[in-house]
Amino acid sequence: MKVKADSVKVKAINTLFMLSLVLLLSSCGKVSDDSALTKGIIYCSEGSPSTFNPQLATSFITIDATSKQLYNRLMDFDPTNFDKIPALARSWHMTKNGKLITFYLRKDVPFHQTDYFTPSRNMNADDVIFSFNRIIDESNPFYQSVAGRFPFFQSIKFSELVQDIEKIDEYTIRFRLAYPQSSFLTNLAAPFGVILSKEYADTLLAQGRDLTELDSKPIGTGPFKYREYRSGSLIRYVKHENYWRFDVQIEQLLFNISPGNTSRLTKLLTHECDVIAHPIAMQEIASRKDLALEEVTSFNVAFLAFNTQVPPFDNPLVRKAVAHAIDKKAIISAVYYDQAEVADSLLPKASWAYSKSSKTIEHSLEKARLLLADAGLADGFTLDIWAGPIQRAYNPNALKMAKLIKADLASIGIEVNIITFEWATFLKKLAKGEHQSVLIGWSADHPDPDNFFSPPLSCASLATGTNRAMWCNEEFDQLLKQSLATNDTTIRKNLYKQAQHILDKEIPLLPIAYAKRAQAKVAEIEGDILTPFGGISFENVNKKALQ
Amino acid sequence: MASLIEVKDLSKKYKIKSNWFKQKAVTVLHPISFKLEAKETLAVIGEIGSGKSTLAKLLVGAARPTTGEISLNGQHLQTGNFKQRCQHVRMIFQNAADTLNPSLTIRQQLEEPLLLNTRLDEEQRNNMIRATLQKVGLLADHLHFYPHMFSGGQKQRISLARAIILQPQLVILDEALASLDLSLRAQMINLLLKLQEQMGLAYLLVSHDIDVVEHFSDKIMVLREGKVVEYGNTRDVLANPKDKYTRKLVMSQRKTKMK
Amino acid sequence: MARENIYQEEEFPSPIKQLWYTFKNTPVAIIAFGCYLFLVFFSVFGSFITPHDIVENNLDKLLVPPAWNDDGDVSYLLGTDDLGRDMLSRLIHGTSLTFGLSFVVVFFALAIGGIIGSISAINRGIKASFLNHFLDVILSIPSLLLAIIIVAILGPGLGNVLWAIALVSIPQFVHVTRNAIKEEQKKGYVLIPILDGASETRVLITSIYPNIIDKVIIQATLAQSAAILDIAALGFLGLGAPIPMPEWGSMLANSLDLFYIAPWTSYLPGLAILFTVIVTNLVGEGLRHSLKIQKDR
Amino acid sequence: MLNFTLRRLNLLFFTLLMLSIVSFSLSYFFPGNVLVNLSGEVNADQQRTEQLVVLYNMDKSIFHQYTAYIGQIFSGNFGLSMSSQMPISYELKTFLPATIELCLSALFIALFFGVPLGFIAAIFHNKPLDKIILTFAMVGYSIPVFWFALILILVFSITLSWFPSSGQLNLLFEIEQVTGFKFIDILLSDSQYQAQALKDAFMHIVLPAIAVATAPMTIFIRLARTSMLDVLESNYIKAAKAKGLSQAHIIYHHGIRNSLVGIVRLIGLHFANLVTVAMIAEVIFNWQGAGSWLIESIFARDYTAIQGGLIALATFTFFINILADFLYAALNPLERHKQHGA
Repeated sequence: MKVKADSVKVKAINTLFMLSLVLLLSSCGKVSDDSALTKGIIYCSEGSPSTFNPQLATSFITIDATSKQLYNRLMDFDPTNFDKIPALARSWHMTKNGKLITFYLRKDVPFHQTDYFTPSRNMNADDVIFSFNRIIDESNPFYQSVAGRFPFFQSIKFSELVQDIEKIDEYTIRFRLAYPQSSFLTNLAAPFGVILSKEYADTLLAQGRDLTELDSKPIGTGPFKYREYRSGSLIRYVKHENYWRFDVQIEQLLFNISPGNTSRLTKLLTHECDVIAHPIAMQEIASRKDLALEEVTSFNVAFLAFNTQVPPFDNPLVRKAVAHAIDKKAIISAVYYDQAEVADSLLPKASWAYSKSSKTIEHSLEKARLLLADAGLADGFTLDIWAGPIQRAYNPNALKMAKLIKADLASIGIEVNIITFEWATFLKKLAKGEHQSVLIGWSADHPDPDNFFSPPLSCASLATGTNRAMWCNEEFDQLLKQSLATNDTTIRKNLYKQAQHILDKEIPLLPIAYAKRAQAKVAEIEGDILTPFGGISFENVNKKALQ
Repeated sequence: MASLIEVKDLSKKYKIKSNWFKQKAVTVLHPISFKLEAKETLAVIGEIGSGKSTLAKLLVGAARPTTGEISLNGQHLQTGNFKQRCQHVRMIFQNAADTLNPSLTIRQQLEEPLLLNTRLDEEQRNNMIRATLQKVGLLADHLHFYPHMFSGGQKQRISLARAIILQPQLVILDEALASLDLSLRAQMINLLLKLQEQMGLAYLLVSHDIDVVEHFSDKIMVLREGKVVEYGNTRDVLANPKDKYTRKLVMSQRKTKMK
Repeated sequence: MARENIYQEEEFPSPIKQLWYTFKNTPVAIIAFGCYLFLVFFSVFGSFITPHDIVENNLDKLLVPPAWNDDGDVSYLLGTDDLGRDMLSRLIHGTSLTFGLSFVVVFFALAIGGIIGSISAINRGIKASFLNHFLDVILSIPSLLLAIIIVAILGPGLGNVLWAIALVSIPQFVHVTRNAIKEEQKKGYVLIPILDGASETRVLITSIYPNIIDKVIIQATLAQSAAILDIAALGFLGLGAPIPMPEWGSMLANSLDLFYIAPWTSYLPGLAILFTVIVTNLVGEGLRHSLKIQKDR
Repeated sequence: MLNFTLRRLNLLFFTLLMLSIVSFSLSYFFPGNVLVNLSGEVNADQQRTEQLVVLYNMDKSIFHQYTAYIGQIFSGNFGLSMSSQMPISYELKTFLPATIELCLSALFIALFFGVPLGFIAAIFHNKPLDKIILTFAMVGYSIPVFWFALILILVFSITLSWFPSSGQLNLLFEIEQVTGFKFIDILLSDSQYQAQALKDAFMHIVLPAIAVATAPMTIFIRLARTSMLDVLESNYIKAAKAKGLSQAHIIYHHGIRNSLVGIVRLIGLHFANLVTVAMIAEVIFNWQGAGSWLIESIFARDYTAIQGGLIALATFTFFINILADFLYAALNPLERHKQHGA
């Protein structure tokens, strides 16, 4: 009997073995042959969004994931000349004194229909007014549901600036400003100025649902609508069938959250990702026929910010000494593999306000030593440099940059400790000003030069926590304000030049590099994904069928 | 004058756990008493489980007696005090190979009791070890050998050397000769007798081999189920076994021999 | 007594020495042992013989491929990494971290585990049965997981990793020592020194230890190969050695971004780990094999 | 059998007790507030904090705190993850099945290939084939899994494009998560692409499973080889040979059967090892399992998640351990009467 049982077992095992062999052999084709997979695009992003509403966002990861996929703004930027072009607003008009701005809205813009909300009407003036009122009206329940945290709008003092928003008719609204601000329209066109659905907000209120659902289960007018989010893993968007601009080509848009640079590259090479953010090994990608690189002039700058409120960097001499000791060229080649330019100002060269700084800080160890001696620190000291653990648009590898700087500073007798935390903790601690110095940077939200000065260095930004130098200079702030008050670009350019002079003298932060932003994708993907501001957009993208 | 060894009412019970709650006591040795003089040999015989090995263990101190006491030259031997006892009472075990530490040299193993029980310096110890080796018929060269390099008979001699190195008065031979073949056994017996003569040793011989007992011992004690069934001069007892059990024992041995 | 003349050899091999003779005659084992000594040498003197500085950046020599490559440079035999540091020097220096520290870790684990094991072997009863259960529990938790947990408590860093791995290896040594001692205690020779009046500790040290040392050493080689893998794994996960240190696991992790540009920066540290672990395992395997031959004789 | 079961359950109980004590005391070892470490509720307001104090008996003695903690664990409340503020039990429910799926597949591969290879090595004892298999086992045992995984990806994903390099399923397949076990979820789903998805999931598990299986497989090779050698040299096999049974027959009907019984017992012991390897492999293959989740939690200093992960993974390995013991006892009646514990 036993023998029989055995042979049955053996037969079973044999069958299993054959079965798995057949399965193995039969399945050696590429996965992308499957029809289910040709109508969707997988984008491998570098991190999880913190919210699904760009109004609340601080990080570019969130902007990338939400702003242009789920929403529209009143205006967009022209990708070639960075001018404002119509979007949800057909046209607009600004009075001479710059205080009254009227927007004429489109009438044919439907909102997303999902399993958690069904819209009954198209977008109208109420939605636009609601979207901005929630930011300025402290009594609005949706102001309270996020405790009034709108970092971008706070940094530009939006609620002080906007006195009220008036509904002229169903499709016309008017902003009344307290004082003229040249960057106002640009700010509205920035990725943060998205239009939400008032009807959805009212539904949430009426049904007594959690009000934060407005920001976590988004309803917008954009080309894709929200389907599913698994924290740290994926975001699933599906096509918005009634998108007002045109018929969207792809059925599904997936954000596969893959923080590792290498793992993203690997997935691109194996075609598990159709598009990846922040590619490395560009030469390898460029050399392969099945892949394509997309590059865009990016408005960003990487810098070393000194905490000017605590020693030793409360002393400008020390800041200058360190600035002289750092070899930026070496950094460009070792960290960026020459995919960047040496930065001599906070403003990138592509900005119209850029003018070559008169006193560039050259790499000179002697000057650095002299300055240190002047500061009474000739014997050297120990210093913390914080470096973030993840890749950013402006800095592919902050830790490596820190290592290079460590070596540079060692030669003038400064011993450097490199400190890093997990990214969320890192930002939290930075905002509290616990650092001595930090390697960080700025990517522009919009092309106005103010965006490079106000958020990282104005006194107001000390409160909103984007001022990494913890620096506040009355004269500098005044110049920024004057520049915002006028629309004359020549005057503004001159004012920014003066502001730059103050920075050259004070060096609250040391600009290091302007990085180029690139995106790598498989060759079947057609259409531009990168936009110069506000990250990425899949609106115009299509996936060719394989030949 | 007191006898060399005097045993009074010595007995041993084991407690056996039959299950979690009950305990059973098993008596392996009922109270016995006897005396032994210098240069005398007492043979203890009996079947397996008769208590003869227990008796040997009690005498050498490897087991605790339930009742009774042992005195040596009139002096009471405390249980558990090995240092006191081992200078006078030593034991050789049945399987010599098993009782030699395979990782230590002969010298190290012979030195151990000296280190523990004497105040000799190194040279004196060395001399002592050499002398003892010679007494048991081994060479000084063997000092640095390891146990695995010796034959069974030689291992038995090493055990003997270890037993007599402290110049004891009583040596217990627990079936010490059983594993040797006939000629080696004869050699060993002769050696033992010679040492008894030289050093004035008393032997307690635990055995089931009537021939050896007859040849070797002065007195005999027959044990059965922990009780003494016969005790007296060897010749008398063997010539005229009173107890049925002894008779059977003697007869069975003799029979196998005659075959 | 003429037979005694057989033993005229000059040497009287102890069992440990015999083990060595058998070991020596196994070619694979002795080659592995040679490599092992080589590694020990590198861990002790590695920092003196490295051809280049291991932390100094050399920006003229970024990502030089190994010398056998067309673009290679003979003075950088195994190429350089993304900061222009010589791979060979870093690998040699790393020996003292990955391999050398595993040695230290195992030594401490052995010492502590041996002591605990010995104590528990002597003490029977409740304490021992508690220890039994405790060991069962500890041994049922994956060692790396345990090490990771300990690192989570103590915080990342090489020192903490070493403590963690040592702590994790201790139970194995307790287990092995205790079982080996218990096995020896059943043997006849243990009774003899007790009858001689030796204390239990003395019996343990002079009589039992010489007989179990081989088992403990074999366990030590096993523990060391596991320790190397654990140190490297924790380094790889970024929980171990800090950034500039050339610990192989963290070198591998740091070079992942270069995997496609400069593959040698990733496969060399990996090969180093593989080589070291194989060598350690082969030495252990050789010992086990020799012991088995010896037992069978 | 009853006695055997009781003994095993006793061990299980003791283990869980120890584990819970360790995990409970971790809250005290970890830096920061004990209550926060226990509950994971970082943003609790005054009122909620008071509720938590009552819930965890924080105002009473350590012993009461411990019993409260145990009570919470048994009611399935492991606290909230400090970083995501989701319940740990929910995260475990999401991530643990993936780990189990990977571990079991790897165990299957390890046994399926390891045991026969071991047998073959034993049958060709001391012949070249034996040596080759042994060499393979030595290398497999020594290779660091994180490196091996990279090489597998390089060869099979990038160069040959045979298998995908990461994840459990192409994300474009929209499969609802029900059990967490991908294969089961796919079968349960009403997706029109079920067959494709199933094939895709299979393709995804191949490389990680091989990476995880290699080290345990080499152990099984050696175990199988040793036990087969033992069996072949044992007396009853010699007797069988003397009876004139053929070599093949003996190996087939006696050798394999008897060595398998021995191997089953050791599966449990080596499973812990397998889980460890799986943790690292999960990180490299982006496998959304408990291992990679746990390692992320360590980076995020998410102490509640570390505690929960510890309990879950250890219980899982121990459960498999005991399962293997029972299986062994069922196969081998003699074992039931032997003393355990050593």
